[in-house]
Amino acid sequence: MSDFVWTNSTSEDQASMKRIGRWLIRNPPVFTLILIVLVSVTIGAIAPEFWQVSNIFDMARASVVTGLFGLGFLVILAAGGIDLSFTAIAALMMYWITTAVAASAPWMPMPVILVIAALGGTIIGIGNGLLVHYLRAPALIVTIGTSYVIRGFLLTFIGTELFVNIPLPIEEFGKFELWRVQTDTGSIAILPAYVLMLVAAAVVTWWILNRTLMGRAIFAIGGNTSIAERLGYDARKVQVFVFAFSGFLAGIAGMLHVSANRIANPFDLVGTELTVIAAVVLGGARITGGGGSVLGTILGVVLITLVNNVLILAGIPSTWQTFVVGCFIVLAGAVFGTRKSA
Amino acid sequence: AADDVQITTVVKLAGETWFTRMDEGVVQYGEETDGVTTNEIGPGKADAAQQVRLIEDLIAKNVDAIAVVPFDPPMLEGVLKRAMDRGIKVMTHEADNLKNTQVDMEAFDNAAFGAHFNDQLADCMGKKGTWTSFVGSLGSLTHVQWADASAANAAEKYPDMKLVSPKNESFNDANTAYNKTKELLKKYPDLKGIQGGSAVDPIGIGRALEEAGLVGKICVYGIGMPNDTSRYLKSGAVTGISLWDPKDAGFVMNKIAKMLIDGEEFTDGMDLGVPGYTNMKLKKGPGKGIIVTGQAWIDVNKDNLDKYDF
Amino acid sequence: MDSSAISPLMPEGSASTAGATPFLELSGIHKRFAGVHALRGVSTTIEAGQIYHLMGENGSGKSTLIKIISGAQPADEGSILIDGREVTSLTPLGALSAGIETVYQDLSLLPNLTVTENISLSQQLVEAKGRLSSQIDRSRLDATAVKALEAVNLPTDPGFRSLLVEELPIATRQLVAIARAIAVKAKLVIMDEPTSALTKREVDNLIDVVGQLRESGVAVLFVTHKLDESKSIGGHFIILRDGELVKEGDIQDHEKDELSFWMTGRHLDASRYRRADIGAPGLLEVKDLRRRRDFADVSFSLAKGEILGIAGLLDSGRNELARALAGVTPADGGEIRVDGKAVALRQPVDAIDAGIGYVPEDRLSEGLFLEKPISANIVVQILDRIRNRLGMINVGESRKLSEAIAEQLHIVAADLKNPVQSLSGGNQQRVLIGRGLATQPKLFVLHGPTVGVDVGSKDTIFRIIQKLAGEGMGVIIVSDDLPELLQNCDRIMVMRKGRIAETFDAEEVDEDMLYHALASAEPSEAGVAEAGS
Amino acid sequence: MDRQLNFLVALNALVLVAAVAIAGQNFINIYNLQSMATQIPELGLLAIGVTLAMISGNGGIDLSGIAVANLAGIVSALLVPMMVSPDELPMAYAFVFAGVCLVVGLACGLVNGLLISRAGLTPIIATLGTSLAFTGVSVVLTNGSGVRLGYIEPLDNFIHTPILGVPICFAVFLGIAIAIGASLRFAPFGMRLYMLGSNAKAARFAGFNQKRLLMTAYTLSSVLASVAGFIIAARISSVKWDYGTSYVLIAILIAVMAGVRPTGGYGKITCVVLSASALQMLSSMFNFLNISNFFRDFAWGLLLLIFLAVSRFDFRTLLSPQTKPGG
Ligand SMILES: Nc1ncnc2c1ncn2[C@@H]1O[C@H](COP(=O)(O)OP(=O)(O)OP(=O)(O)O)[C@@H](O)[C@H]1O
Ligand SMILES: Nc1ncnc2c1ncn2[C@@H]1O[C@H](COP(=O)(O)OP(=O)(O)OP(=O)(O)O)[C@@H](O)[C@H]1O
Ligand SMILES: [Mg+2]
Ligand SMILES: [Mg+2]
Repeated sequence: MSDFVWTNSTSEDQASMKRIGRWLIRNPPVFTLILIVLVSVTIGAIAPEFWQVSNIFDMARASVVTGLFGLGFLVILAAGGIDLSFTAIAALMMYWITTAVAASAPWMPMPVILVIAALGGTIIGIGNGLLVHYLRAPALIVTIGTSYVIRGFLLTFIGTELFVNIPLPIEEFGKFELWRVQTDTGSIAILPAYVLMLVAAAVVTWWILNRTLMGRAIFAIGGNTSIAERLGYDARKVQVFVFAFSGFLAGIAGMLHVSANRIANPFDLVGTELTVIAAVVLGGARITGGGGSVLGTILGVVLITLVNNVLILAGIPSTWQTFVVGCFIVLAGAVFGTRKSA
Repeated sequence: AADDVQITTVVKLAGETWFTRMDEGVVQYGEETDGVTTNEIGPGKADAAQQVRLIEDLIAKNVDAIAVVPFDPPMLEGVLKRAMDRGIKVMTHEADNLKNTQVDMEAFDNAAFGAHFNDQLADCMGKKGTWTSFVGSLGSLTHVQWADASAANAAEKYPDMKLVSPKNESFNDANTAYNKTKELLKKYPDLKGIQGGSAVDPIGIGRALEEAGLVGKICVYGIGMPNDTSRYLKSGAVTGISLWDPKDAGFVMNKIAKMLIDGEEFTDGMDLGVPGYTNMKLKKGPGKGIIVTGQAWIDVNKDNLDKYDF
Repeated sequence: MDSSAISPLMPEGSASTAGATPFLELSGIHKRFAGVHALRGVSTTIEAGQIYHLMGENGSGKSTLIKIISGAQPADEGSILIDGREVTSLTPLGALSAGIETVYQDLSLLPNLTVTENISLSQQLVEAKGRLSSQIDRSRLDATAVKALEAVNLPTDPGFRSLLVEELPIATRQLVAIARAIAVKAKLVIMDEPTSALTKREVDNLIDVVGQLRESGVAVLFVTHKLDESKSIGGHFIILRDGELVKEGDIQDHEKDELSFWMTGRHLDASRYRRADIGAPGLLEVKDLRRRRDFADVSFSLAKGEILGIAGLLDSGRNELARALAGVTPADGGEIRVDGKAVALRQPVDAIDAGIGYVPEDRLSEGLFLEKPISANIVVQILDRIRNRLGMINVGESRKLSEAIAEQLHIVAADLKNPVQSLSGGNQQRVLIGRGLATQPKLFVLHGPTVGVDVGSKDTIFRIIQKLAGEGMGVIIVSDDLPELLQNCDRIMVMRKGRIAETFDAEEVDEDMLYHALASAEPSEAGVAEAGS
Repeated sequence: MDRQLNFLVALNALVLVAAVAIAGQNFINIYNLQSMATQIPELGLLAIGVTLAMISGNGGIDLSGIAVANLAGIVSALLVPMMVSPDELPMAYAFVFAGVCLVVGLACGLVNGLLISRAGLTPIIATLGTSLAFTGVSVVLTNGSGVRLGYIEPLDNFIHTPILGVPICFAVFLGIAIAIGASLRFAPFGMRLYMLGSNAKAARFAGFNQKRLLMTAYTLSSVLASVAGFIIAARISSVKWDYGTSYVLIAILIAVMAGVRPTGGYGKITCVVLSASALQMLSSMFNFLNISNFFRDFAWGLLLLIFLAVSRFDFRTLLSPQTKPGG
């Protein structure tokens, strides 16, 4: 029987090399972590201000919206799809709900608003999922279509103007403090409570992906749709779920965006898709589907936020930012390049 | 009516508060003036390519005059030249470096405007301390002119004011302005003054200062829209804003376009019938066209905020 | 394999069920596709603890039938009774929960999930009735996997269980797929050509496992083209022809040629085709060819008009040797001479230039461009030869050439512009041979030329091979189908552990001797890893 | 699959008729036709680039087109005036400008090609990364501002002076499209590319030089993008790093509307050209009617979705009853 046993017949050395290699491939977040440490140490050496509490707080704050998008995108990517419409969904929810609430129910408490936004996002997401499923076209193409529709709808029918008259509950929510630190220079640094939303979303996403049949079904469909269908996984359910989940998170992200910024700009958010994709890919998710982890995604988001936020500190002209991110993506692609040689 | 002359105003970005206000002036001019139909269009994305395409189609459509607020003036040289070659009248706003225009209208002298910002800031800061400036983007000519004039003014009049990291780009986005401000606060803890560039900069800067508990400790001036900025003016996070009313600008742009169509002559000191544009200064532009300049700026602060509802 | 090892007639297990309702009853099943009436009223029964062999020519409807049984496709007409109860609209999940587990040719494994997940998730999915919101019971997942892995003689340690399936060799995957069937406590396991990618020894192991399944009352349905194998396993046969069930019965009661007559409707000659007519020697000289970890010390020669068979188990290096001769996975060292001229085969195009034609093993994934026209598939390797002065493909010549080849190889197609996927398996295989032929090779390496090809088409392909050899071409057939080798070759080389173990004159060897040579443990235990380095 | 062609021809005719009906005769006066013709090439070239990448299969896509175009324009605009004076030798300037653009396009294409064919990066990741990197280089080179070329007669003529009524740049675009279309349809390169896209493994077994094919496809795509960069520079007589940020998606939209299969192996250049022209006419029509740009986006998206939905149904029976199935 021994021929059927999986054996590693190579020598000790090669075996351990192979093991490390395989371990790295199966644990891509390690690479992301290494990059984060490298960037942090370098910038910290150039500019000691980097290690200020306020800077850490700012990074956390800046990660929230990207992080929520990233988690949604991860789930879609794991199921083998790609979504370009989540920012449009978030922008629509953000602007529509904010203006509507301000006009007719400015007293509405934030939790209710969040639920409405999440529901709205979910509904649009379900639409996305159904379209992707029934049109049998690549999700990339379908969501390019829906993102145009959603954004066109927002700007044609809802409004285009910067809206500053944010209802109080929304504004208060963004100001709610988790932690406040007085710095030596007299200014204060605040860690807003809404960063907990990202933590919660990460935990929920992790739980769904790893502890429910849906999670495994997502990876199954992402690995090989036709086989998964044969095994009894319902591809339609999975596709609808992942897009609905992404819409759900996008709706919440949109409201958090308003809450944090205290303005609702309908032109915001759209255009950040590529950054989100970059973050998720830097976190080691397979762009071809069927792979990826919550931890990796969060690390990817941190890395991108790092690069986007600390260049002034490091004295690097912000003109270099785009270039650096681009190179990181190529690097990540090369490291995680699991494209099977045909 | 169908045989009306058609004047189309092309703005940087459709739907933005500033240009929605401008649209009011555009529409008003069209309604008040017989034989003229006016409208305002703009790209859905802040993208020079789309602005070029819009103008291409206007040329094909053969409108009588185009009034443009260029997203990035040099990008429009070619297409505006073609418009003029086809006999379409071309006037521009906020583009005094543009060669291919017949008339460029500036609401005021940009250098003076920049210096005015700096004087206000110096007053507030007690004529000393570190300060910095923002621009929408390095490509936004007027923003750069204000920032440069302001720096020159400080260098000349206020030796104790130290300019650091000048001309930060906000890309016309309040959130970018917010993030940049926070970074600047970390890098320069002794910052005492900030000058905004684009109309949304004070919003972002104001929020950053509120969050850092620095309201009243740092002076902020810049251009902005009264309604958008009101809360930060009230809280004191933004000390004051200056601006020209886009509605008036839109009205005047179309009036100038109509004058071009009618072949009227432009004279130094002419009166365009709108406050701030009653004594237009006239000078030669970089191309064949002329530049006409008004004195249309207004200063808005906590105290006179109520007078401006836009 | 001694047929008595697994008796086709169940002594005790079946007694209890024989009189009772059968596990599965199909009656009057019809299935139509656009223009094709794939199944025409098929009725049969499957009883617990029995082994069935579903046989028939390519396109006779076998795959369609099992797709219907497993819920992958609905039947147009007819009824399906499971345990005596009629089921309407069978879904994959419904079939699974009824105890029908299907192992398709691709094994239906999820490459990016772990061994444990592949084995045990189905069970929990079935228990949850497909509701994806259910939570996974991790510890039970492991327990189930351990038990199932034990049953198929695979390791059960966590290290193995957490491997991704894509990291496993094919034979192991096959067993993992069966382990899944055990885990869901399947009552009927369907395997679509389970052995086509396996070697003899792996097949034996599979048969062992299947025997255990059957003993525990599970019915097994094989879809297969390998009559010999089926006979050695024993059980019932079900023969489809043109979508109709033409015959069923006990496989031991009938001879091979009888079975193939029912499948094809004609009599096939199973005797040796070969009329040895070997020409000048030295067409191909291979000396000390080696490839790290795959094979070493390979030396042999081939004469014009000679047909050489290469047999070996999956890990014997035969596949790698074939691919090295085709330049697909180049050798590391050694010498290859064609017509006395040394050639370096670093990539497939080198082999083509050297006059070596190659028909890959897996026609669907390695060979054909399925949605492209038949003619394009034929000329694709000789594009540079049929260019006109402008560097463009000469359309007329391309058509003439592919028509000539189609005629020569009896490719039955309505129009050569139709996509190659519209052809049956046998015809598809002939298109591949035609492609190689178009390069006008001096010698031909046929890698599993009749895998998944029905007996009728096989016959045609053999005749083509003989004819080519007769015209002076050298042919190398790499295959694990021993009768095929015996029927066609002049000499048969047996590879073991990356080396040529023995070479037989085909006239003087029989199947048993070949089996023995394949599976023998001798000679060198030294392993190729070091020999190759 | 000729129904794709029929569909696009019908769509073009429909849009044209609708535009004349709604927007008036002005729509088909020679000036507007020429104006539309001068606007098609840049997007058309980028869409052809995307098409080549998609045909090559394995998730092929090129997101870096506009980044390459802008970089090519910027490098030329900065470099060429140092070599040739635009005032003294305008013709030489124009040619050197074009030459430098092509060289930059070639270099970018080689980078993309190497990353995808040698380093084995997934195309979407590779070109996403390089598109940011190329844009980054553009930003760094220009410090974020635009670079003005000034009025250079040969460049302006290239765009706007028609020969026999056809703007030169459009004629060049058609020439390029025909050349690429022909080499896809009739040359071994094209046949191999289609085959590669339909089954990469079989392509390797059949002895194709897979790496060189991918290399060629992606390099060609970037070279086309650099031609687009030249046309952009000539048309608006200046260059900037963020010109045409919306082009990435529009180019994909054009390709998909042209029936190019995103999974590889199928796509026709004729259809891409027709798809680009349909979109251009539609867009011009909207501008003629003063329809807001936002509504146009809305219509774009809807059109794409409707098109995807429609292509799910078999229209052969409607459009050409005689066409044999599978033909
Ligand atoms: N999805 C489909 N669409 C159209 N025709 C199909 C489809 N599936 C099968 N067919 C046709 O139905 C018939 C039966 O096919 P089936 O796959 O069942 O044959 P098979 O016996 O499995 O052949 P093979 O030995 O090659 O596996 C064939 O003519 C085939 O072309
Ligand atoms: N979707 C389809 N449309 C048309 N014909 C199909 C389709 N799917 C399968 N067929 C045809 O059905 C027949 C059998 O297909 P199948 O998938 O069973 O492969 P196969 O012939 O069984 O291959 P193998 O013998 O190696 O298993 C082939 O002739 C194939 O062309
Ligand atoms: Mg079959
Ligand atoms: Mg089969």
